[in-house]
Amino acid sequence: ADETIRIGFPTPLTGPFAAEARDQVKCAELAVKLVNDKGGIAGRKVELLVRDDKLNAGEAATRTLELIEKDKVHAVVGALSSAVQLAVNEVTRARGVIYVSISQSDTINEAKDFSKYTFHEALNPHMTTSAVARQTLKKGMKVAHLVADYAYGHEMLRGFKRAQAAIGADNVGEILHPFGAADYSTFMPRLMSMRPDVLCISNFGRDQANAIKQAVDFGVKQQMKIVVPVILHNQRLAVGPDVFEGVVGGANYYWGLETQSKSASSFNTAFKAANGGAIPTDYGAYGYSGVGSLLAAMQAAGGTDTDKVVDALEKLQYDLTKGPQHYRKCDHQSVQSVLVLESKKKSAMAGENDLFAILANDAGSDDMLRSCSELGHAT
Amino acid sequence: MTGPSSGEAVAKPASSGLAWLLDHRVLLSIAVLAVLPWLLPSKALAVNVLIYGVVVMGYNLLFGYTGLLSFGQAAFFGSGAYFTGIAIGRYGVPWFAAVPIAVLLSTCLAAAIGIVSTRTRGIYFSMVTLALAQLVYYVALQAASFTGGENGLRGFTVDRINLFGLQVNFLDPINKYYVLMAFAALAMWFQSRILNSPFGAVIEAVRENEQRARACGYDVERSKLVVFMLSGAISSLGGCMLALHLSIVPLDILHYQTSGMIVMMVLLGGARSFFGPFVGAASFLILEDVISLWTPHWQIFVGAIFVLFVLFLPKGIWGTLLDALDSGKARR
Amino acid sequence: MAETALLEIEDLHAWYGASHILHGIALHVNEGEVVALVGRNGAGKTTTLRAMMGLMPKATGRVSFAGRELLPLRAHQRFHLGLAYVPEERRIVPGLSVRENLRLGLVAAGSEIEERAAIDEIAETFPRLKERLDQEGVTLSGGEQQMLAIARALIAKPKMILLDEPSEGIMPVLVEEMGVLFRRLRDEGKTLLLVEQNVEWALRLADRAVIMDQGEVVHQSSAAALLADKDIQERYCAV
Amino acid sequence: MDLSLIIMQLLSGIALGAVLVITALGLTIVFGMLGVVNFAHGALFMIGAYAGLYLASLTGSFWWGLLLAPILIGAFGMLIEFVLIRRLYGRSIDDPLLLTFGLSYILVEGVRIVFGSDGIPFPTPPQLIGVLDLGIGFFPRYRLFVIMLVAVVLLVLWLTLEKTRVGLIVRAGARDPTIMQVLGVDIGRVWLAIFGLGVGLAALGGVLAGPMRSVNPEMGSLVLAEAFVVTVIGGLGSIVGAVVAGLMVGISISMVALFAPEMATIVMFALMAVVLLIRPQGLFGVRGRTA
Amino acid sequence: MTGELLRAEGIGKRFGGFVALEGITVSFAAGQLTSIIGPNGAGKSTFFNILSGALTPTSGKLHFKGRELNGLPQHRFVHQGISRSYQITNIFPDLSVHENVRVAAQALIVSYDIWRNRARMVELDARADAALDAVGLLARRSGLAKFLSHGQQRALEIAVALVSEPELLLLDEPTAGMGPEETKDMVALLERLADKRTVLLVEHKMKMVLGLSKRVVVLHHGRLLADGAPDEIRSNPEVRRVYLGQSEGYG
Ligand SMILES: Nc1ncnc2c1ncn2[C@@H]1O[C@H](COP(=O)(O)OP(=O)(O)OP(=O)(O)O)[C@@H](O)[C@H]1O
Ligand SMILES: Nc1ncnc2c1ncn2[C@@H]1O[C@H](COP(=O)(O)OP(=O)(O)OP(=O)(O)O)[C@@H](O)[C@H]1O
Ligand SMILES: [Mg+2]
Ligand SMILES: [Mg+2]
Repeated sequence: ADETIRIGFPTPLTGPFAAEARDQVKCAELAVKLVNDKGGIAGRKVELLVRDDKLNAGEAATRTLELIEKDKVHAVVGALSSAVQLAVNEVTRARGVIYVSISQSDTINEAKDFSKYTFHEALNPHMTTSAVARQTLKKGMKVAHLVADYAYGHEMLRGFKRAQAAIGADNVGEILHPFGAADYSTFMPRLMSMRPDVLCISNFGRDQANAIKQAVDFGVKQQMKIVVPVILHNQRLAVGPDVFEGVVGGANYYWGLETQSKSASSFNTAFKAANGGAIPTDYGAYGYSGVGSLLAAMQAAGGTDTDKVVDALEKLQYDLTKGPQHYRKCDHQSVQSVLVLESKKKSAMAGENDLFAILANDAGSDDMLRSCSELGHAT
Repeated sequence: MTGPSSGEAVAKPASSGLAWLLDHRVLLSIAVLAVLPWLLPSKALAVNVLIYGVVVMGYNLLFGYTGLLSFGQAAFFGSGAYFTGIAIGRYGVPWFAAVPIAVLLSTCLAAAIGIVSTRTRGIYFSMVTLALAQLVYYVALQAASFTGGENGLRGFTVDRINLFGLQVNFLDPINKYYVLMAFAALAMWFQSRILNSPFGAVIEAVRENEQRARACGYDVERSKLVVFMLSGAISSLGGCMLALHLSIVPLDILHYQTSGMIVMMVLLGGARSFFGPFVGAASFLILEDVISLWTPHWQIFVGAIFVLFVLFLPKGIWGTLLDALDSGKARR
Repeated sequence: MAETALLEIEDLHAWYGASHILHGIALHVNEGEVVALVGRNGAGKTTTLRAMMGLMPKATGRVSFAGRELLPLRAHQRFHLGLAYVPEERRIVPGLSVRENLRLGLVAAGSEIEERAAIDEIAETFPRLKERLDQEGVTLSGGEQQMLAIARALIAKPKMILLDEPSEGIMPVLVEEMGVLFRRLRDEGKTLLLVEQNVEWALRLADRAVIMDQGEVVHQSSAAALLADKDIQERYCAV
Repeated sequence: MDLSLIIMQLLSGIALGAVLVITALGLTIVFGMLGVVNFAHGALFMIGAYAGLYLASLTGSFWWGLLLAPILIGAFGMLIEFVLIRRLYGRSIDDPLLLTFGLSYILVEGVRIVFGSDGIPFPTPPQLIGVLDLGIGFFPRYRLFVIMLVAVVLLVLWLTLEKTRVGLIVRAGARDPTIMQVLGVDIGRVWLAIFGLGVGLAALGGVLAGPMRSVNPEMGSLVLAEAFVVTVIGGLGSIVGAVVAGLMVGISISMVALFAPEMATIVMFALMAVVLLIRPQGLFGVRGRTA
Repeated sequence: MTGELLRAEGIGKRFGGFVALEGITVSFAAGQLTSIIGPNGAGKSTFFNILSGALTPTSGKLHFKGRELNGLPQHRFVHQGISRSYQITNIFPDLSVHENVRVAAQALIVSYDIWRNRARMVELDARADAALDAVGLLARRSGLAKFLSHGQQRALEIAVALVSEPELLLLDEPTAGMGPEETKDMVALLERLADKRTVLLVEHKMKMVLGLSKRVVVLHHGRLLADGAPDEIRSNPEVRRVYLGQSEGYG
């Protein structure tokens, strides 16, 4: 049939991550456009159906239901938050629809939530924390943690502690803060009194910006280094270079990679061409690689037959933004490199987009991940 | 909200067309709901109208009919959903048993929150319900091993149900709609019963003048608590429906913004009118659906419509419509 | 009339929403006069006073006071012309003490009146209030609240006072004293419009009387004449 | 756990409380005096922060932003009162609440349209950057400044409301506008002034909070919930109550953060529940005046 | 004289430091109309508030039909057979006049029943209309209560108290705000009522009080000043001094 291929794309167009979501949409559309420009898949055009999930799991589930029941999409890609991704997964799993998740999460790889139809393109906490820890921690260093008290934070903390133990750094304390707190000042005196060498702040979005900002206000940076599992492009913009200066964290993508990677450079070029010279961001790149890998698999499967596409995704080797990637068979996690970035000093910035220095780009390998059996999968 | 509700409470002898409509409000409402999925752009939307309609209807009992402006109804909507999900997913309870269990437990929760909050009056009541509901939210966030925390509750998908020996595919949107509609019908019948009952008169008296109601011989505190529980029970049924529908329970369901949305819906439809909650839920959801497809700034329109309603149509869409039908006739 | 009319109402209509309550009231009150306005419950007496004070949602016609047209003015502007009002529901402000409620009578009068002295003076007139200056106003007994409402209206020394059933809930001795007070006020040159259900007392006090029924003025004459009228006596005074 | 840590913790609690007090104050004044529960208070707080930021960058000085933003946003508040809220007096107390609830949506989304949905950095004024060595530990200069400024604002406010005729008019006007008109007060102007003051205080809170947090469209929604809790604990309409409760909440959050940091948000609500169980009208609230 | 219905023993009530009532010991026989008079602020309404359970006395005991009432919540008082009207109008403003009375009538029968149909409880309609008829408001039964004039609302207030057919009816200035004609009707109503039940009446209209009551109790400064037949009271010099004045009361 020459019916168009429809891909559902739920993303939080409204709410605090609207900027990230818009980047994701642009990148996803770019991936679709590149395929359509080359004649589509088996002669069929591809169409992206973007829906606002409002960063709300219930809303996302409803939108996904609509995409499946009314719009009859062939696959779903997207979701930015962990909760939304799990909600979408629940809907697609029950209905046997392919879903490529691009949200950071450990949970979706675990056997309990696993579905044959679900693929996880994004990094997971385990990967990022181990890469960041390897760059920043040394044997005998004292490490303190400020952690958002919910699944994401707990996963990051678990990752850090594991890496820390392997390296031989000492844990001097951890403080769990309420998810979504606006004020972190009350944690600072205690953190300072722990006298660590490194402070790991494991939280996300606004929490990251506020926590770092207030830590800096209290003079934390004079005493210790601040490390985050994922350093966020937009939060760095939100609080400015002075606050972030010297903060180290992991990332899936940074446009500056173009000097080291051919695929990054061609992705940047295509993106700039389509978006008036703007650069793609970390979360934007997920939109590109998520949709891109799915379309590549559909290409290979020669259409949208679900089982064939799943099969193709499992076999797929792709390199879209930063080097070779593939989906691991047991849990469908994308094996990929992790970037470790350091936020630049204002005076060292070459331009307004020159935010980070790349400290490392560790090539992806299975041993960066928790093992299949550890995740509860039969091996 | 303010002003007299015309012709909504006790139906007078069926002398006019309107009175006839009011006498048969449950049947008529069900008839409208039965054709709803064929009128709305998607089945998922229609199911949401059912769900939110029931939640808002329960809330209307509290806010519209008793005049208690709670900002914590999300707690019962959420608890209904969570208890259903936990019963099915964790304890393997069959779905038809999970629903009454969830409603019962939610009613207990309503009793607990009600005991504290109905002691307060006016704006305090709004604030206390808001705060206690937030407390429920944080408890659900913290008790991640039970509730899934921020990730929401998962793992209780109901895909086939057994209806009197008939195996029905519950993933099919039409089947799902009509099964859930049966719940909505039940809730409507129950609400109508309450309103038509002697206790319905007590509710009105308490709303109008607590002190006088007390002097007439009513236990005002107890009555408010009972309304609070009944309202929580009905709203929690909406939560059960949501859990069955989505197969997940998002944590946001407990957030005070959900309560805010419930308040908006009742206002939009018309507080203190029987079918208003469904009209409110439908118009709110359709509006959001349509506008959010068209612009990411849908909130500005929702906000504006809300403001305009408070200013110019305080009785909501349905309430105003009923008034228009009733105009010229003697008020009850 | 020899004297000049301080207040003159012509063809006053007033509405509550769609219900038309006053149907063309015409009456006048001369300077330094006490006029009693009487009539059955629901006749429209309160509505007339409210229209004069600018408290009706809709009112048309002509109401002039001391040569100024009142209807276009807002309620607070009417106060500044020297018009005071004692509402039938008394309207003691909750949360404020008796003293503060009295001070309210002065807040808009500007600084011309010295607060403390004025309160002392009024407290002499109403000794019952003097004892209770620091109690919350709304916890006063019914009669005490009535006195407070009257005192609050008098404290800023208005030209004319509109009183809506001032004797309601007041004990007999005090009703007598109130009569004395009103007469004294009149002697001091104040003008009083007195709405009363205690008709006999009101007529003894008043110079003239106006009877209203169903939103219209049905009778006007001197109070003495009315008091002497057997028929009127029969209908309005006996209990 | 040594004493100096506890003192530092106390100080952070007071600084936290100071911002709470200033925002809660606006809320409580508007409620106490107009009977309006302003759900847009959080949004106006946020707009205050944006206005402060914008004016600071326009004039090149934080201080102008601090001075002008509350005035400007206060004036905007008057406009809101005049155009929207005023029509609702005399209707049920729920109506203004619901209206401002809708309004907050418009304001937040409006800011998103104008300034985007990302956060924007709000630099600390250069004079107040860095920490002050208190002997027992370091404390950010800016937070110390906030504590002092709030203390001054409170004093001025309290003197005007409790000790002047204006204060009496304002307190009475809230409860019975009709009688105030009859007593010659142009109640409309009183309403304008009060609402403007309340909104101005929200904006002041926003500007003050700006350099401590990043500025973003959602920053008000959290503050709103906190401000509500503070007002309810203190007793709606009570200024003293708002101050005491604000500090109480700030310090409890801070102290809880020392022992069970993840409970910091819940403690606020728990505190409220306890207070209301003992005194349903709040610490300084007057019984029976709640609606 | 039939048996004793209500006995108050040493009732006292303080508000903060202020003593509103002190040592009130008085008993009321069944089937009689007794008036309670006294200066403004004497404590009459406070006494009514205590008798109707709205306030709890600081000291003293209440016995009603031999049962002690202390500690009962206010709403139970009605079920014991005590009902009252308020001095300052206290009705359900947004309910119809008829429903105001009907809901009061219902209180004695049922509160929490959600299974019955209230529209079918026609006996309530009949009782409500009878009470409205008694106070002359039947013609306005279907309008909203808040649209009544002040005097009409006063009449409704009484109908609401009346409809629960209490053994003891407490009327706090029932005719305040009523016109002379309405007052006449009210007096007639009270006369009829007094035949059937026990009525305590607070009034300042002396002609009415003296004409209606079998017995008059006088309060002054929170204490019992006098208690006796109308004629005794009228000629009591102390009562004349503090309360009646020269005119012997208008009205
Ligand atoms: N808020 C209102 N809405 C509608 N109608 C009203 C309202 N207030 C009063 N009325 C009606 O207006 C008419 C006149 O009322 P008004 O209060 O002026 O009477 P009044 O002469 O003062 O009576 P009273 O002696 O009982 O105080 C009455 O029939 C009353 O029912
Ligand atoms: N809550 C309260 N706090 C302080 N004092 C109060 C309170 N309630 C009543 N009082 C005082 O108690 C006294 C008795 O009041 P009450 O209302 O019983 O008088 P009353 O005899 O009914 O007078 P009236 O004939 O004027 O209605 C009054 O002086 C009043 O001010
Ligand atoms: Mg009147
Ligand atoms: Mg009294």
